[in-house]
Amino acid sequence: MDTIIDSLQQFWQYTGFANCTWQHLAMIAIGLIFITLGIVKKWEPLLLVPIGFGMIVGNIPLFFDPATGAGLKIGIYEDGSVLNILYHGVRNGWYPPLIFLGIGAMTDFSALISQPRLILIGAAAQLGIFGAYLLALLLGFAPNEAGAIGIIGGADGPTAIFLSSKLAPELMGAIAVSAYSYMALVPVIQKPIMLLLTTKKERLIRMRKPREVSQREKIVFPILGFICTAFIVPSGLPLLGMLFFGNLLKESGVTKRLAATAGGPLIDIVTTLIGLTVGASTQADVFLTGRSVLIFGLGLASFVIATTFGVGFVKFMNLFLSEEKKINPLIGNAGVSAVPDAARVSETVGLEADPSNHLLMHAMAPNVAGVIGSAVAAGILLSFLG
Amino acid sequence: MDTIIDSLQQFWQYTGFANCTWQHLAMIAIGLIFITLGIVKKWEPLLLVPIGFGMIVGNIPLFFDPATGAGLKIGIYEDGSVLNILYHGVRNGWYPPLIFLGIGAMTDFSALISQPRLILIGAAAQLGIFGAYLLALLLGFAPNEAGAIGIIGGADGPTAIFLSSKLAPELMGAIAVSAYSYMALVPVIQKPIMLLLTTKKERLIRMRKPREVSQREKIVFPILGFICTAFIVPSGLPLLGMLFFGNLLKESGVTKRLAATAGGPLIDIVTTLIGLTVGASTQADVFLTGRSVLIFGLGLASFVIATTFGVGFVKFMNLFLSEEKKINPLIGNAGVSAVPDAARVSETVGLEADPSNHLLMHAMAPNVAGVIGSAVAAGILLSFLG
Amino acid sequence: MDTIIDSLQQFWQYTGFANCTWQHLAMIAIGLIFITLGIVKKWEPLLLVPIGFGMIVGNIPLFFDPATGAGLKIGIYEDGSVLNILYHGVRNGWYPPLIFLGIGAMTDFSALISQPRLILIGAAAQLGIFGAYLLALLLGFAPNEAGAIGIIGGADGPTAIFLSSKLAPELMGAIAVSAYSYMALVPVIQKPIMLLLTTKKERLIRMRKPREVSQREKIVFPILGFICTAFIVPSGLPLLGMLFFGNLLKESGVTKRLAATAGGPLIDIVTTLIGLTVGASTQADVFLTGRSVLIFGLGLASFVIATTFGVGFVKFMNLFLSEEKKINPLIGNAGVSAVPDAARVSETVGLEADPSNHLLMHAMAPNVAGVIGSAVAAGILLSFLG
Amino acid sequence: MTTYLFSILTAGSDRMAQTDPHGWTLTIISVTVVFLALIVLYFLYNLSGKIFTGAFKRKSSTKKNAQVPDAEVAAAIALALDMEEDGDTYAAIAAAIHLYLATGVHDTEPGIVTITRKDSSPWSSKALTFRKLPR
Amino acid sequence: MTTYLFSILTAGSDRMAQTDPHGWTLTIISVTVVFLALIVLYFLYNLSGKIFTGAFKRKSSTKKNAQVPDAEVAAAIALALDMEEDGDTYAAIAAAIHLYLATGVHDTEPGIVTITRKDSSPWSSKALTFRKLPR
Amino acid sequence: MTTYLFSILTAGSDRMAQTDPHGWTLTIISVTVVFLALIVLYFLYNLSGKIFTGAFKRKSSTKKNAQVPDAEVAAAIALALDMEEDGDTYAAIAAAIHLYLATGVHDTEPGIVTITRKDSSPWSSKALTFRKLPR
Ligand code: NA
Ligand code: NA
Ligand code: NA
Repeated sequence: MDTIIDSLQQFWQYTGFANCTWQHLAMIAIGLIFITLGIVKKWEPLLLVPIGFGMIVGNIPLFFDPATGAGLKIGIYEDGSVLNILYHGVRNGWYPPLIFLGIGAMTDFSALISQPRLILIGAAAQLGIFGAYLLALLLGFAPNEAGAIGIIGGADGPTAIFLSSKLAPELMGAIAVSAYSYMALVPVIQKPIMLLLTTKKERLIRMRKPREVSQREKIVFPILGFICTAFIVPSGLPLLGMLFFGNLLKESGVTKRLAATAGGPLIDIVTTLIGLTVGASTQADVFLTGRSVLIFGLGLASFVIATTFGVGFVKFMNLFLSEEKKINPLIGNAGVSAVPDAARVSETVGLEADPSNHLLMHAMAPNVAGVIGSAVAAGILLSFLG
Repeated sequence: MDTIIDSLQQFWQYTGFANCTWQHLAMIAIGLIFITLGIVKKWEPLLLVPIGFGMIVGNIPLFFDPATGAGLKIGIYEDGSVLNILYHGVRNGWYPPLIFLGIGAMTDFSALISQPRLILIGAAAQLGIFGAYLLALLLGFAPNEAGAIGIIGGADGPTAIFLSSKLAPELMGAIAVSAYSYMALVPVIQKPIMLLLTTKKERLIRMRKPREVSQREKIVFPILGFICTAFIVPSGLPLLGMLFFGNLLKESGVTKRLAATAGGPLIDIVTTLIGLTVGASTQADVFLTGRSVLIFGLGLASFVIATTFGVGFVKFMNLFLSEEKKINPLIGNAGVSAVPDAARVSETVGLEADPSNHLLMHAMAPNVAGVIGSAVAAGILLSFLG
Repeated sequence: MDTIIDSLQQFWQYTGFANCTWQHLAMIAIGLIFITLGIVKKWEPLLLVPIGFGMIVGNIPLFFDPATGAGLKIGIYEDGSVLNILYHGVRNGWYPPLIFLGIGAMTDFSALISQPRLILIGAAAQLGIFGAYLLALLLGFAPNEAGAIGIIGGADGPTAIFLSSKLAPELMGAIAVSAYSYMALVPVIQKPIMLLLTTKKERLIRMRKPREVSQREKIVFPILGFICTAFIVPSGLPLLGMLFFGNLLKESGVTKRLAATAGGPLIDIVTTLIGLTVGASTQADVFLTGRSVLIFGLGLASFVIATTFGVGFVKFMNLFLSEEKKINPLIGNAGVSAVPDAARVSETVGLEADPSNHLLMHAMAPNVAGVIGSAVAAGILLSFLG
Repeated sequence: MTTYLFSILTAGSDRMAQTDPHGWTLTIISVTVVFLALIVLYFLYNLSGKIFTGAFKRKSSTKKNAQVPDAEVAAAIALALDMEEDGDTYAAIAAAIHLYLATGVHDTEPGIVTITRKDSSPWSSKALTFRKLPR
Repeated sequence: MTTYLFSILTAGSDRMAQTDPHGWTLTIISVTVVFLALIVLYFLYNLSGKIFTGAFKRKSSTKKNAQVPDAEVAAAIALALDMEEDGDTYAAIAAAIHLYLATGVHDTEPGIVTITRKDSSPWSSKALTFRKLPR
Repeated sequence: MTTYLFSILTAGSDRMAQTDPHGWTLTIISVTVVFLALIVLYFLYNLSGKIFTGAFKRKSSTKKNAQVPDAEVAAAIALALDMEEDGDTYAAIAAAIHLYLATGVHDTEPGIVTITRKDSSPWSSKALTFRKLPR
């Protein structure tokens, strides 16, 4: 009887209650907020819900005795645990390319093909990445860390995970969470900047309907696009190769079943596992640090810079364009990627100025160009800092 | 010419015919029986057919010369063979959590949410696990082996595979086969016990229709349920986390495509591979031993004990309940899990007593509680014996 | 400023332009041809498009300094790169069995079951494998290489990849590309041989409608078929086991969802990844050699020999058959496998001789027998040369 | 003392064999914990039930809860019992539960419960329709 | 002797290069075994055919086997030939075989053979319907 | 000189910290390259556009490009804006783009653009139909 009561007391030591700290509870609370935002606000729910639940999973307090090394071997950082095995795809960087395969297999690049000049907006918005890089160096981060933080400004979750897993794995949790948070917050962040930087008259600019795009062009696009970008930035190959490969599967017309699976079950499986494990990797002791706060601040800065340069670059282009070819600067924000939320912001803000002026389809061009642009930027950072 | 005939003779040595023993044939026969039961009787066919075919695959007699080590490197226990690679998910224990993810994504917990008191039946039925544990110790099994054997009484295939792969990998084949066999035999085993333990009057008890469950409750359920159970038994995290995560994906309403894939292609792939490789792991020399016979006996005992305690516990609860709140003890058997077969047994036996008294929906409550209960029990055993 | 210009120059060194050789461009051109043939000619598009794109991916020129070992670690042969990880399934040989699982889950063996005598044609056509083996030895290839090259004559992509990954990994790219090329070219290669070897009268032979096949026979077929072939050639187990397992899942009637996934998302995922990585493994320096040219020549020879023996064997069988049981030799070519293209060639050539004489369903029997036959042949070669 | 206890819990099989050879300690602790865990869930859902039921009682009182369409529920159950093939049971049982709990109340969901039977595709895409006729 | 032979079979490539430099031994054995394996299958299905055909002959003799709806079979074949795109050929050929073998006999299966063409989803969920009109 | 530069590029973080502590070199090069890469794409598609447009202009001039069915496009956009749930947005936006670019021209494709909304199955199998009525 004595043994039993004592054993129960001992069992208590193993429970989450006994090992719980305020940090655990804080992280669980953040996880709950993520889930709530995903469900109630419907902000990027395919990502916020798995990441939020993953945060809870990763912050269940586990017993660990540093003296004896005794403890349950189930944490995400313990070799051979289930979470650790599922986390391989994040740490070794092969989940993000598979997600890019699926994104390629779902994305329609027609908008970009029919209005190639809008591609450049997608280049300008990548300045957010390098602005954040410079700021991060100022704040004392090492160059590899600064590069990984900068990529938050790419507004592209898989790219952020891919690059940070290569450059600064220890910051990956904070970077991924920051990237997804701001992607979810795109409408909140971008709208005021867009209104601030544009005049009423600019917001009313009507863009011409672009030409049609033939199927042949759509097929040639991913092949040519891949060869060009990969020759220029070979280190972007894993992301760019998969993105364009997926798009070729979609557009070829003869491999539809492969595209359907890549953009269906395959991307679903990887999205579920990447979200869960990235969330679980944010264990309180790694995540709740002053540096995470800095990373969130830099992430916000990078989104602001990216949006500013995107909108500003359109205004700059307009200086050289004839009246009828002018571009509505409200599609400038879409250059950051965050497909398709940023393009929807363009449409919404545009509608407020003129309820019959649809900008969505135009905004999709810089939007998908931004995906290519940030994959290129990630490639460059990798070749410099990897 | 001489060379050729001699070579043919030698080739013969490599064939299955030359290396065949009665054990191989016995195991192949068992595999055929499994397939037949799955197809003809439709008992758990998603499991019995793959396991049965796996048994045949694993018991094709392969040439192996212990003196020289010469042999075909294709058996499931030979590093680097195809079967061995597919078997990783069993040995490292990550197939079962993925199955739990899919089960969570398919399971409707409303019955449990609307009648929480029925949860306790799912706790009582877990006594089958510990009864078998005590018996196994008596029969001379080591504690880790006894724990792995006991989990058969959890009536939950993935849990049994998960726990035995951690505690007693060498018994895993026999334990998994035993667990699935008795799960398939649930109607045969449970019905007589239920009739024996209940009076005619008890079998006629009509239970009140429970209240409705709102979508919000369904969303809150997996989150709260996970946090509570994981705090109490952190070692149950891999199974409980995935089960509740899958359920959240299903109920959140904004991640339906992830739930559809988790409960569709993903669980199908893992079910196919887990069945095939668990079956193939039952190679005659490992499987056909006296211990396997004991394990089958203990497995039967655990199911009997679990059913007895499930039904008995309802009768015990009824002692304290007012007339109109009494529970029909025919749903007690469902506490063992074996979702949803055990609940169907409740319904069928109930209908025999009163053809207008449907127990199925009530029985689903202890049934899914039993899944949680045995995952909790597995976690405890793992923390004690792992 | 100086620094920047110099750095840009240096960056140039990393680009594909700086490292490009004519071999890279040649391989990219071959990739483009593959994609074009897949899309325009619709020749095996599910394979040619991924392989073609993979060739481009694998031949983006990457910087590598042999002196310092500096370079981007993203090539398919660099440990830990994304492509390298996805390539594991090829190198360790587990993609092909998963493809066989899916093929089994999609293939209807009724034609074969109802006309068992046509199975033998599928045996005769495997002589293409061994003819090419003898020729390859003559040309100075080592026996393991000769075996891997011979399997091209099996006209079965996954089998070719499986065997060559085991016997001669360094030739795998050339062998796989050769196998798929000739499979795509089946109509071009086989038709003239068929016309040459048959008389007008033979081409008009009408075959009797075979008997119906019951579901029970279809269920028994994969089980019995597996046991027999695996006992005779245990080393064919990975391929034959998966093929027949998939077919059992399809025909059992109680595991349809597993079959649907195996023949749907699972085979799609593996097909996409095997195509991409096999294509990417054909890096110019490995692929563009005199040996590759020899391999392509031997591959062509093996297809010619296989077709010749297939058609010839039917004519030989006809010597012993009564008038009404005679077999149209135009189905002889189908014995090579290349399912279902070879059977379609039978139908097409048959229709040219008599527009009301449908041979397709008859040709499917040797066609699927050819799949079994070449898996058996691969097993034998593996046991001799592995 | 503590060391002794510690040894129990960090112990693998070997130590348990020494300290608890007959398994009763492990059994009693485990059963207690299993019950504890599920009792906590019980209180939790009981509580949440009380919170949520308020809202629901009001709602359902405005509708006639009397007309229980037992036929539909019975049909769904029959299907669930019958459908041993191919794992459709999950969907069938979910439908039965849904119909059972929701009878008499037009909830906000589509009002059509979909299960499949013959289709060979995965459950998710199956479609055998129990239509709730407009009443 | 045995050692010599043993060396052949456990040997990898190197030993084959010595003992069978021209490859004829391997070729003859292999061809024999391939034929052997498929001849065994031949006898097996021949036998099973004889067993099962009894049952079937009776069945099919009660129906009019004469009215072979060649048009349907031809249509299915045409589809199978045409459908080079996207791998639907498997389903089309299965349909052709099914119609061909089953013509004139209403089997127990649904009686509708389903293939898809345009749909981009995996084969399993495709749906182009060859309806067997009630005759 | 070359060695110095080489060190920049083969360098990992440490060397960059030394040679480019404030990050301006990396920034300027990177921005240049990003623009370069996308400008190349711009020229490429501009060129391909000029090649392909010839063919298309002829085609579209024969049709009345005036009747732009703005309503349909607006409906598709509305859907795309609304559909935050469950990721259907990709399909909705693709439909909007397709309708927008193709208006007034009956292209060779089926003429029916399909998106789904309520269905819980993956996007690929979803089916909410925007019918292009025959005009
Ligand atoms: Na971007
Ligand atoms: Na249980
Ligand atoms: Na073959």
